[in-house]
Amino acid sequence: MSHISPIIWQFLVKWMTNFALFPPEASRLAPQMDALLFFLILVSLIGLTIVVLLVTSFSILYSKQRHPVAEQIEGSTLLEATWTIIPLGLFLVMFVWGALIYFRVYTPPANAMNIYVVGKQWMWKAEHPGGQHEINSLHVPTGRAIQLTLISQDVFHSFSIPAFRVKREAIPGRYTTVWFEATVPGTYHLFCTQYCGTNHSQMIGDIVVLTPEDYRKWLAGSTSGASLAQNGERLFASLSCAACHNTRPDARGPSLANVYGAKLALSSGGTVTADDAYLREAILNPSQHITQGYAPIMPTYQGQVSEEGIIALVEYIKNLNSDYRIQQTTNTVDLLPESEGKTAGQAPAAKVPAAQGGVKQ
Amino acid sequence: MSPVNTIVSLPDQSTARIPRVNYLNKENGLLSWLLTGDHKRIAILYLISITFFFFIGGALAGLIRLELLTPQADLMATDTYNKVFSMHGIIMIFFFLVPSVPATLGNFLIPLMIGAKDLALPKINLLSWYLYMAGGILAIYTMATGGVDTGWTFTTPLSTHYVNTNVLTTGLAVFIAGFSSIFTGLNFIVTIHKMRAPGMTWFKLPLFVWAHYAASILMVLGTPVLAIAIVLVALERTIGIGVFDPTKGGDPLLFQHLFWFYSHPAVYIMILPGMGVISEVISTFSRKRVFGYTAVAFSSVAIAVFGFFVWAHHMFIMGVSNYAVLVFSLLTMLVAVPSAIKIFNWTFTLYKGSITFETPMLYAFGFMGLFTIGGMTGVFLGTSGTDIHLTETYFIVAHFHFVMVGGMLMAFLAGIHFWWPKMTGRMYPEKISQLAAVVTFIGFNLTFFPQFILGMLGMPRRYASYPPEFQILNVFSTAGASILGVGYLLPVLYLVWSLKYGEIAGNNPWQATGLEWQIQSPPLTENFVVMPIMDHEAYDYEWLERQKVKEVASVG
Amino acid sequence: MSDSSAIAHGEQEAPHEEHPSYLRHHFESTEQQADASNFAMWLFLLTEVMFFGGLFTAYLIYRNWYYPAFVAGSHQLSIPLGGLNTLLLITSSFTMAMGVWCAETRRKSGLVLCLILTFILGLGFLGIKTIEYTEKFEKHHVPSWHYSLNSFLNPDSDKEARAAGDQPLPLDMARKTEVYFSLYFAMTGMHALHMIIGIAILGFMIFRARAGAYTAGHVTFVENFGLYWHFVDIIWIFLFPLLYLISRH
Amino acid sequence: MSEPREHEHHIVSPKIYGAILAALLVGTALTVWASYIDLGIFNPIIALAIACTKATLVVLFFMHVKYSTRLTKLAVFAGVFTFLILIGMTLSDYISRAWGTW
Repeated sequence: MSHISPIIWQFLVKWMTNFALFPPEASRLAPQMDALLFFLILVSLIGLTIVVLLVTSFSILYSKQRHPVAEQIEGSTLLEATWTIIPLGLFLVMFVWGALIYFRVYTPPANAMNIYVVGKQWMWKAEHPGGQHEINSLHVPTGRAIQLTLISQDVFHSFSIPAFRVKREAIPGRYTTVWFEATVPGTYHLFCTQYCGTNHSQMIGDIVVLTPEDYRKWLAGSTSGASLAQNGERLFASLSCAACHNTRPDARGPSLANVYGAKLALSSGGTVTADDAYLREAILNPSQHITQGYAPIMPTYQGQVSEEGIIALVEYIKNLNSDYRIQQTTNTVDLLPESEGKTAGQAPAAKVPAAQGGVKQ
Repeated sequence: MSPVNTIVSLPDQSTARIPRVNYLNKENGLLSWLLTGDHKRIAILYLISITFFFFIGGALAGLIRLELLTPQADLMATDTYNKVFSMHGIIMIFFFLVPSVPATLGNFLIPLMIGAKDLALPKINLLSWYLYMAGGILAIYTMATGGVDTGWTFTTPLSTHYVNTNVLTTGLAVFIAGFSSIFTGLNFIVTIHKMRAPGMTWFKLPLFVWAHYAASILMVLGTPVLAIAIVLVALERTIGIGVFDPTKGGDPLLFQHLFWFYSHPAVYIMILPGMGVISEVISTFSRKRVFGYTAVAFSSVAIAVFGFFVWAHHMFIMGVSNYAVLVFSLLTMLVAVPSAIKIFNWTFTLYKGSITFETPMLYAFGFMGLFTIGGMTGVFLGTSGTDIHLTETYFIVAHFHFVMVGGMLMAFLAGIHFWWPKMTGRMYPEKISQLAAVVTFIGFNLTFFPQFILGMLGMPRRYASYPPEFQILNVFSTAGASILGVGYLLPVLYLVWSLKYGEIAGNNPWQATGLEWQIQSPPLTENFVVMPIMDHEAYDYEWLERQKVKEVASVG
Repeated sequence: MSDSSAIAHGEQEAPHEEHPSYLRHHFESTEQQADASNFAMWLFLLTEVMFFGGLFTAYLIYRNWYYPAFVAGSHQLSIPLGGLNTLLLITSSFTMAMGVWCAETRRKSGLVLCLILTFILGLGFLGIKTIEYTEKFEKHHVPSWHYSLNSFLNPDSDKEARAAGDQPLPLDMARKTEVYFSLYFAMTGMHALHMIIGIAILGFMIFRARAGAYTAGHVTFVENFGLYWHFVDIIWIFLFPLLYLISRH
Repeated sequence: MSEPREHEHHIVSPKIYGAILAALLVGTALTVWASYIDLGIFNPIIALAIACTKATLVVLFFMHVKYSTRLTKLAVFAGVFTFLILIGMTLSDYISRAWGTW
């Protein structure tokens, strides 16, 4: 709808946001969601107006004073077909339009920067790939597709950022993902929207959207020394994973280099793409995920590694994939604190393809 | 003769008397009520108990609104607030909305409308009231002894492992109330199939009966799935079986599948009987046959059938597969169509009618407006894309209150006023009740419309405290709630008053065509002295005119 | 005031002959009454179908997810006991059907005999179920009740698992047997609960049948109870292969 | 009053009951026997097919549905139908979850 008149659109949204009737639009997706929302509101208003107008005018025209004797009418197939088919058509338009947006929100672009979020009663813990931890807040740069990989440690939570129009349930025992690309720097609400017990209403936080320069500064200022993958590497060593998962020819387990994103043939038949969810499952329930050609000897690590530990392991294994590492590096190089000097000049140029990558207007 | 702006025709008040023998005074004493098999007396028992639970739930709603007056959790602690909204939901849904119209008006009217002496299974009917009371008392008891803070949805694993409140007893209360609802529905289906008077074919049934038939199907087939889900939650909580427990390999989403398999059709259980009431009221006060009777009748059945196919739209963001989201979103769009058909058919029933504006009609107009808004906002949530932004916020809260309170409660009040003369033999006072209808409408909109905006802004539901910028809309909402409270208290007062001082209504104060209006008010215990024969269509006002002419002729 | 005969063309009921004592006032004929209560019973059975439907859904999902655990769990059950129970229940269904026939043809002693047989067969079923449950309890196969994975991690140490030739399950899969036994106890437990209720009603019916209550032409109660009993039988007909007979080769 | 009854109350003869009992017993034996043979994917299918046949026999004869009104048959059908919706639509989610995101 925004193509009809950008000026009116801007005016409408700004005005409504200003009067606290509408949340600010701070992500690339928000205007697309709002276009559908305004379409729905428009259809509703028209529908409501038709009903109210008809009821009012009939009430006046055919009140008992004016129209003492009713005329019996059986019905009208034509009319009834009209108000069956028109709403049906409109609903189908909404369905298709809504489904398109739904896909967009839950299909992260391949080059998105991944941040892990763990929900627990009653806080959000965010793990940046660079090893930065945050509780109840999330710092993100503008102009960059950010993918969140969510999991809950206990009950259902829901990670909601109204200003970005995104929301995703954090489920116990399973990764879910959502992505966004922030456009306007500022501080926005983060809510847990799924009722999760006593302090549900305190499970809130701030989404801090920074310009790439500020984000770089923030990253540099809050680093914990080791990146997430490095933590994972340490854990990988302390759990002796490398005893089996190595590159020796007599290795008892498959090598994990380049395993992320690969299509694996399973010993139970069938193939599977090794994504985050698969890696997590393979650590916790290995016997259901045996790669073809290997014996089912891997023990389960359920109860031995925390969700954060698993995240570190998953990130480590992902970083063993050279494609992934290269892609993430090129993708985020201008954001890395140490690269400030050399990429400051070319950052805007590098940003454009990344920004255009995910979303087609 | 009669005033031009009303259809009410009452007998001469100086000579009129309540019939000497009727179901109310046939037998006396508390025991004659508690052991009755008479569907009309059971309906009255239900009416009293449902009103009681409505005001308990309403008081809890008042507490919620008061707490939300300020952004901080200052009136009560957050866990108290959680218990209050959980009990509000549980009581309102399982002990008010589900049984409201079916168990009171349906119980009273279905046998009368189809020309039967009673429901097919009077003892089961009484049993269902006792089950309802047992469940209700248990729910009140759990509330008094600490309450429950899972929300009415009992979401696992919160309800099984992470709260230490009275989940078991509340679950048991809901379980018992569920069986009460199953027995009511079962009784209606059997009655409508087997007890119709001669000549009462399916397409001569009042639409009220059709709507109850559709709702009963949902009660019978949906409720047991809720029962087994609750049993599994209870087993998981007590002995720790692992069906929903993610740490043991269970899937917590499975609980939601089972829960919503009932709880989505349950909203149709709640709204369909209300739609039945609206059909009767609109037809009577516009003196016209319902526009497209067949379409309205079949749309009820269509809603009931499609109602079983859409439950996962409550779970779009919860991690169901994206393919399932597509399917369920599409089916949700289909189930929205019959509701749209109904709204337009009612609207066109007014066309070329002869409309008067007594209280039931005002409530019916209120229903049409509010239900249209409630239904359209439902489409916002059935559209998978916008659901992401709007679900689990106050938009949801506003949406289902528009449907349930704006729709069902309006319909319930319309029905209570409409059939009050039949139930008691006396009229309610017209002016004050019209005022109550208007007050309710205004209060309702003031309460719940701001919540749509709150939801758009992203305010999550079930929050005891909230960011301060949402306060102004919450203040509006709380202010509206106080007006709404007055709107609901008024009917109780004047309806009780009318039991003694109301005008004598006579058989057919509204000049309506249903069989229930052709007998005395209040009816005899056995309803019909002679077996009625249905020899005219439903809503045949010309037949009614001919009847009057005949009566005059025979008297003259 | 006019009385309730306001419908001018109501037809005066034919002065009816003596009603049978069991015809309730609001029915026009015994046939209508029998029809109505029979239909009501069927509707009640529909709710029972949906009640068990939730359990079957859960079963199907987890069986697909954790097939090896379901196989190993199933091997812990005894086919002879389960098969015997199936025989008992099917036979009791037959005696119940014969009971209904006796009631329809007004054979009082035959009806009492059939009901007593059904009663005994039902008790036998529950007795065997108790033996099975006790065994599970002793082997710590009751979920959460000091649940033991021993039979699945070391099948050689376990009589049933050895007999079935089970391979040791990996730990993560062995843990999923708890899901199997959760469903086993939930499903057979709900079924047994229905049996207990049925047997209680049977006991009551035997007394009434001896007093001749069901052989005077009014057989609805026996018929409806028969429907209930057959339904419980049908549930078991599905439970037996689903729980006992997973991959026995 | 009600739908005209299609049949007078039909009394099933004990002979039929006996035959059904025999069929059910044979079915039980068959299902146990079949479970000991390795048929791969067909094992559960055969087990369920036998169970469904047995259940159908019980419904048709022990429960007299074969001789009942259309209404009773419709009720049985409605129960099975809703049961299949519950299972089918729930499984549709679980099956398609394994297909991955898109």
